[in-house]
Amino acid sequence: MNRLAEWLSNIDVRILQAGLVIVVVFALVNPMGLSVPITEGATRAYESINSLPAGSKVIFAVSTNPGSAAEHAAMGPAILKHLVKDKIKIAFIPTGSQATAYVADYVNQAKKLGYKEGTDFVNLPFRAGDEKFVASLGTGFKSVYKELPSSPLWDSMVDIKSFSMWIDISGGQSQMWAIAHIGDPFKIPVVSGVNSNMIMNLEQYLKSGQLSGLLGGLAGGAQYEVLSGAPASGVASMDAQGFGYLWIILLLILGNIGYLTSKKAGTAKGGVTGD
Amino acid sequence: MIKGTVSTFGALVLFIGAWLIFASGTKRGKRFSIRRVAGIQAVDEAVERCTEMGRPVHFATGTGALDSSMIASFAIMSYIATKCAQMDTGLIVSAGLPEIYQISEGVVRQAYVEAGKMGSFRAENVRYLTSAVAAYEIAVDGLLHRENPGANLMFGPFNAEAMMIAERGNRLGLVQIAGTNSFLSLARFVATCDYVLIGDELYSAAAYLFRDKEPDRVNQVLAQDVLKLGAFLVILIGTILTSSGNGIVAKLLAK
Amino acid sequence: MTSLPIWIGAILTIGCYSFMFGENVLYSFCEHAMVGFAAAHLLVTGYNNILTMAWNPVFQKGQFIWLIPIIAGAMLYLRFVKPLAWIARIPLAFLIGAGTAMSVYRSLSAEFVKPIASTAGMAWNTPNNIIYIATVLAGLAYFVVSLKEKSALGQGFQKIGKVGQALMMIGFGASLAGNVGGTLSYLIGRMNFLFGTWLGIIK
Amino acid sequence: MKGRSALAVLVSTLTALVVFAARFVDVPVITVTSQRIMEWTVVVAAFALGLGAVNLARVSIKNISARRGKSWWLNIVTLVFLVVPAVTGIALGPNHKNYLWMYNTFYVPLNASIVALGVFWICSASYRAFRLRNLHSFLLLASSTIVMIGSMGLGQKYLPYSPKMSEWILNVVSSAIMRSMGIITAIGMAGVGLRIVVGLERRPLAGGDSGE
Repeated sequence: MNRLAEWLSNIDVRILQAGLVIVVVFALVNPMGLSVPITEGATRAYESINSLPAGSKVIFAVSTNPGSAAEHAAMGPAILKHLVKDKIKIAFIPTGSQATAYVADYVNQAKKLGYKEGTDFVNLPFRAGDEKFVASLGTGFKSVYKELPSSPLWDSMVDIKSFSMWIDISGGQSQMWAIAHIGDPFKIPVVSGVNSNMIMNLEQYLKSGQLSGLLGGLAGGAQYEVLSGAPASGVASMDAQGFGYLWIILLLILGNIGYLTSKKAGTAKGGVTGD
Repeated sequence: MIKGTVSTFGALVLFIGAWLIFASGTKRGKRFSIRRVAGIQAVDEAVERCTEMGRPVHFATGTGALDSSMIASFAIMSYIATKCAQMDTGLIVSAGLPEIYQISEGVVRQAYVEAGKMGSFRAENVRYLTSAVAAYEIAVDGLLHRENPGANLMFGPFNAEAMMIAERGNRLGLVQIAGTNSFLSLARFVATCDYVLIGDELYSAAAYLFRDKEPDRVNQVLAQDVLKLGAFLVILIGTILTSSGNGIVAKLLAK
Repeated sequence: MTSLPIWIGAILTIGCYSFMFGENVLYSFCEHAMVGFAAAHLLVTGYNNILTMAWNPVFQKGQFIWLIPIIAGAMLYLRFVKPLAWIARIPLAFLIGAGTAMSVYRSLSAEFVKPIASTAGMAWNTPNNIIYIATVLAGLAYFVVSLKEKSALGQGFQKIGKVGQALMMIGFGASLAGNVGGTLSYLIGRMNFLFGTWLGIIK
Repeated sequence: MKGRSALAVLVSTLTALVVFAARFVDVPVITVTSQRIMEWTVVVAAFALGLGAVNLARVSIKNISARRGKSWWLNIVTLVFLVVPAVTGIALGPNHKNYLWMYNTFYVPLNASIVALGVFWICSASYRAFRLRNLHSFLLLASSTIVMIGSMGLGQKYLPYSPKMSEWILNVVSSAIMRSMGIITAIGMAGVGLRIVVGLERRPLAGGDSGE
């Protein structure tokens, strides 16, 4: 028993890491089509966006960067498709300097879905300043975009109150800027799509109503795809993520079997104060 | 007043007011005290253990920006450096950003001077590694193996490197104490460290350690405590009133 | 048919993953290339901003007021000129002042008053509400450091705080799960690229 | 020297006061001034975006000319990947297809892959570092395991209650504790912010000198 425990706690970690890759790739190649558990945040995001009347205008703020792109790969397109289907007018705004490439992607997708620049959506350029920039959109929407040419849609966007929603796709900071400087003061609903490690911090704002929807990472995107009845890349990746979780849980158990048995034998290294 | 900002303004007035009252108290020579944060004891024990084993102490700052948590961490770094100087125990500091490195060097040097041990200060033991996460990890990993420290203390704005460094220190059986205000790193630290200073505790600990030298830090912590206790009371009273069908507190706060 | 960018992307991806076999030249190359490009991208977007927001209004439309931020911005670069480095602090102070005002306002309104108002509006009626309110109170109690340790009130707060600390661990656990999920999505993203876009194994 | 710091503090305090006041009172002079300040900060912040590039170029060139370190030639890599995209982007603009091609071909896979290395640390930490050493680590690991099981399809299929449990942790316990921590963090941020504005905290401003 002890030798087994010792063996279990001495596996070369690179084998375990390779195992994770194999498990994930296996699940990607052979999807099982398991169901996707839906969270309250995703349901509320879908319902808030679904209840927008046709023709209303929303801000689609993106601060995706290559690092977080995999987390936003499903939710962005899923929301965009839903907006186009419901004929909502969109103002794309990059709120992070690296997001311009991703906004360009969304613009191409919107065009493919039949949206026209200037009447159905506008593509606003990046502005530096982070929180200061978001705040200045609230106090003087057009003053930071003075050089933009006139178009029917752009002319109808007078100030921040022209919009019925702020949709924020980001790594985990800009939705707080949006809540504090746009959502709360101007009573504009904020729907936030974030990296999955941020949903726990933001759940409380969903509860207080400062957020009208919350999507967490790839899983959040998959949930939105299911809710809007258009399964795509997100749902296809969910089996792989599940298998990855399973692998990690397995490692947790393995590592702790070794630890607890060696602790019983009195060989484990202890800390100073362990509470 | 713009509608909806009255309560925020009230909070601000309460905060600044409390701060000013404490500050004027300090000016009149009054010394306020705060509770000793439990983590400080753990730090003491770690340094003592290193001294017994004759191994150095390792202090990592992480690769994050020079923010408020790093400023509090400098106070803790200074305390550890003083302790190490007094006990003739080596201290190695791994700094991430160039500016954090510069300040760290000054902080450690000052601590050695004040302890009267300038002779045993080694400038090369405060190291600028790099601010790129993966490269910082590699550098700390090599350092932990080469220098064989007895304790791994991690205070500051940690990013993704928290995971790897804490894991490596854990495997080497080091005493590990951490403090940061990043929720994500906190989760990783709690799972791998012996003691963790959670978020705001970092500031309280820093204020406690420097209560004599920089009493304005204590005043700040006290003023913050007024807001904390205020929040506690408002929630307690508010929920009791709401339970009895009186929603006045939530209504007032929406003003 | 896979194109050149996909091949480059695949080679760079594998280069980064080669880090798992220890530090090596390929990985270092990738890392240095990334650091360089990241800085270049910031420079490019910044330049574009200055051009459209300030430079063109001044030199095409004659709105000379925009010279002020241009001069202030240029002053930032004096930090590289030793004797004049202190001048760079002034525009920096301007940025920090505006930024801090924003963040203090956000902290006190959206992250302090609003959550308190939301909690105060709850009632001790359902089991979940009771747990919720008690958890918030216990969490707050943990961070109170000014009450006298010996007094009954101080001891009470410390005891409630201990419970709060334990409950925090549950919150951190949830955060950790989110962290695992996030990093798994990054892996999935890369594997989709390698085995889907590049090799065409994933449909 | 003292006067210089005082000037910086004066600038930051005045800026902060105007911007801050505009949030609370509806006085046209303040609102307009604050709006102007915000527009200007966007431009000044845009200038700041280039600081990193200039600093990186300086350090790289210095390292190359001094042949510093055994892998000094890697600085040439940094410099090439700094200069070529920078020149292209400045000449053509950040939305030009040639610049986006470079960005998507080189930067995206590099950044995404380096970030994706994180999962391997999680992997080795779960095996070697996340120990049930005390009540706290037990609570932490138990809650994270429940949330992980609850958010996967396998969990829903074989343990039908797991999504409910996970949702309960997220919506009740975790949400409440994060609310209290959020409140505490907000107080701390406000405290530090006020210190900076009134000049008690000089270090962030002193950072302006650390060009090297």
